[in-house]
Amino acid sequence: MRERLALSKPTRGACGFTGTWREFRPVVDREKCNQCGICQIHCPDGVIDEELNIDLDFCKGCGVCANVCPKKAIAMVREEK
Amino acid sequence: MYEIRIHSRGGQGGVTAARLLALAAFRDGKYATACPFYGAERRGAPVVSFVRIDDLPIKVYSQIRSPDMVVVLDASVMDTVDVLQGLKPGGTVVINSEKPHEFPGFASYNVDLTGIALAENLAIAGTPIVNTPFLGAAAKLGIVSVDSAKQAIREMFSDERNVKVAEAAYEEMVI
Amino acid sequence: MLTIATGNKAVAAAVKEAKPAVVAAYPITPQTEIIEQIANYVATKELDTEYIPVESEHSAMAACIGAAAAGVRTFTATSSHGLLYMHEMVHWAAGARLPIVMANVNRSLGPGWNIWAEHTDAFSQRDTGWLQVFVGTVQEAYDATLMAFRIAEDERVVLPVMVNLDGFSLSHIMQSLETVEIGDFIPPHHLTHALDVNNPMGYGPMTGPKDYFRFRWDIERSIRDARTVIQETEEEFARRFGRKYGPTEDYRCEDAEVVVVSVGTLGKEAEVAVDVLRKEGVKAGSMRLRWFRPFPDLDLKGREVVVIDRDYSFGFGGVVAASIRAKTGVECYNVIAGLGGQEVTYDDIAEFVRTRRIGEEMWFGVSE
Amino acid sequence: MSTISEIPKEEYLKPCTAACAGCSSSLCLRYVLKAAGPDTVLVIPACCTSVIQGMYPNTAFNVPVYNIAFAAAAACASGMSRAFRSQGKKTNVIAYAGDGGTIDIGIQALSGAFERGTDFLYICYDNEAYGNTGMQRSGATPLGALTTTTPVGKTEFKKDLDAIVAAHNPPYMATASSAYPLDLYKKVKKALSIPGPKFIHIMAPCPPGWRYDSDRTIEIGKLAVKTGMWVLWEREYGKVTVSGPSKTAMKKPQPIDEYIKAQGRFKAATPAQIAELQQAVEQNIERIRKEEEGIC
Repeated sequence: MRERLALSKPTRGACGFTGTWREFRPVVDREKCNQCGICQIHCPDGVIDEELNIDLDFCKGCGVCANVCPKKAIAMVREEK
Repeated sequence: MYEIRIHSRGGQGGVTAARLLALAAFRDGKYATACPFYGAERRGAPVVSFVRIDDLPIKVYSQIRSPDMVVVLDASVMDTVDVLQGLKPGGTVVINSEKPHEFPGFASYNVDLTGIALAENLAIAGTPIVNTPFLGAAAKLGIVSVDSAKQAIREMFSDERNVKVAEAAYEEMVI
Repeated sequence: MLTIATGNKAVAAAVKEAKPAVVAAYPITPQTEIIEQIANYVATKELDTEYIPVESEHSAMAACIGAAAAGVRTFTATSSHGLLYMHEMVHWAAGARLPIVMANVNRSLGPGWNIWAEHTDAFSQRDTGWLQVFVGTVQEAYDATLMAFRIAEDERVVLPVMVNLDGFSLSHIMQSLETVEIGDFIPPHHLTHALDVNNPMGYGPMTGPKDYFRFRWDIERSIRDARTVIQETEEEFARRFGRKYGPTEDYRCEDAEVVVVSVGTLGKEAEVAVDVLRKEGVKAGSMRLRWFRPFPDLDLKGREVVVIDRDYSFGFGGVVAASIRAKTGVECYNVIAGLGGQEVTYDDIAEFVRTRRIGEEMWFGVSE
Repeated sequence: MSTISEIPKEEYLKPCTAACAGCSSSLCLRYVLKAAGPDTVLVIPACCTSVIQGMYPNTAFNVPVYNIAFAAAAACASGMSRAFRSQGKKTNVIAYAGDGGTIDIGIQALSGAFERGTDFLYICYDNEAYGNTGMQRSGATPLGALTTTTPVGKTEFKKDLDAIVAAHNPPYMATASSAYPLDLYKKVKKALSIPGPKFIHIMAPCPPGWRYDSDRTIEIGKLAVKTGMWVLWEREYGKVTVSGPSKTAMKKPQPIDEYIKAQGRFKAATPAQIAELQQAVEQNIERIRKEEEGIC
């Protein structure tokens, strides 16, 4: 059947590996982290999972997680490029 | 082709008169078109509408220039409009009026459609309905059959008084 | 059933038979009677449709687009400024490949305000990807509207169709009308790309030049295929209901040395002009252009052609004349007539033919 | 306030959208879609979201998205909703539009859809300018803010969209903020449980447009609420209730200075304009308080 209209399909990585946009990488200090999940709630891109692992393939390095962390357990570390 | 021009005022139902007449002619088995000339009419302004009746399909859409018959549903429009304009020599004039009007060279008929409507208390928003009684007059002149005139009225109106006024006009008009 | 009806009522009666699930519309003179009649059908339960009385024509087409995308049959009607106000969405409907059917009651454009017949409104939408048909009688308004649904929804087309009828001279005239029971003439509606929550997709997202170009080409390919679909549909309609239509309506053209080409009700009036001319010994014929998009192949070679345009493309010429010149290479006498409801009688048309000057343009009643 | 545990774990945005780093709109969409679930169609007019879903042939959004022209979201959603209902489907129809597409070019369609009682949810995510095209002024841009078309700062106040929508007396309308995603989740949930036209107006800070560092997106949103620049409330069948975060803020709002100073877009705002903004905030708080008390 002919494709009549631009119909896009849901795809992981639809907009590429946005992790490459990053200037600063979030690094979690597991000692300080109390697993409250506030970072996970506020991540604009939803790249922090239930175990609070950050998917660096897609994390854009916005730093929201570090900013909202009540324990200051996330540091934004400059990417070496 | 028989061509009729109807003069009335906005709100008097002249367009509906044309439609009723066309429908009746159509029920007689003829071809007919009813064609209002629409402007930005408002209640009270003079308006015209047209009816064409023929035994063959009608392909003409333009306005009627030289009608066989002119119908004047409101005699007062004659003050400002030349209702005889283009009327064929020997053509017919039908006027809604209590009194006869003379037009040399034309056959003139009058019938008090307004009075007939008022006798039946047939009015919309205070305006007497003159188009359904007119169909009785048209039938009297043989433009359409009486049966088709009544059928056309019943197809467009549920109030049986509309048929009654047509019958009354048929009886009253002298030819 | 045989009855008598206006062009507007005929369109509404066809819509009742086609049973769209959604009708979204906004009133405008002289189209209003169509949507009033549909609203009546809905009120009396003669038509089971979702009637959406929108706040503008832009929204009328947008609502039809939303409804059609959800997979249902849709209809709207407009005219003149309404058509122009929805122009953006007219493009969108075709681009989104939605088989919407729209009646457009042809009317002129302001200023000055003028409510009478003219074709410039419809021709200004000719590049939108819609199929456009122009009708000449009340019966044809009904028949073309019915066929429009089947043509639009055909899998080979999947494009919207605009049925055009002349304001007042056809929309408000009463003529005989034979309504039909369509049975399965219009197959059940099925849109292969209807919204499906079980198969989520992005509809019409940002698209790069290469793919965009491909989708544009598919519109063109489909509108070319539509010629076949139109022909099949009109033949099937003739088989079932006895009335035959084609890309043009030709009258006494076989041996005609001069052919009058026109659109809409002028095309019927032109047939009377042809009869008048024939009596004078002029071998005249009339060709009423019905389909404007896709533009039909016209056989005009070796004849003198008089084109009456009830429209104008400023700085260029009559749209129909220009199209004929471009498509057939045949020169013509281009008469611009009937703009804003100007009266054009069969006598006038006969005179255009008698005084024809091939290669020239004449504005009837304005330029000598 | 909802708790984290009741929020569905499903994500309907696949990693990753093309949104700017720190974009609050994609954060909002995460919660809108969590609340709405998979039986949902998003209707999206021209706005940032037309771009951030990704380019053909791929999309990051895992619900059907219907892209439509700028002015047409509410009307398109109107037709879609009626079509779904005519087919017996309960599918949520959510128009998700920016402030320009809502407050400016789309307001006629919005008004019509609400007047007709369309069964749908209209969400305006408001970043107070035409963000997608590089920050031009919109009717939602606040007094004093720099945009590319207000190079010395906007000289007019933000249009009161909520008053316009409220004039249609919808069964449910609310304001929300990307800084309070759980509050947003709860409001979308409630809105979708009510038949008829619903409206949610989300304040959505924009790092490049408002000129602040992307990590401060939540902080800026919270500052807006704490200063009273943005008040969170719900209006259910005419009854106004101030939402939790604004209850506290309304008792003793912080001066707006901190909110203003945090953003580069206000750097040309004059002290007089800031005073006017402060005054407007106080009047607005007072008005909402009275509405909540049923006084007006």
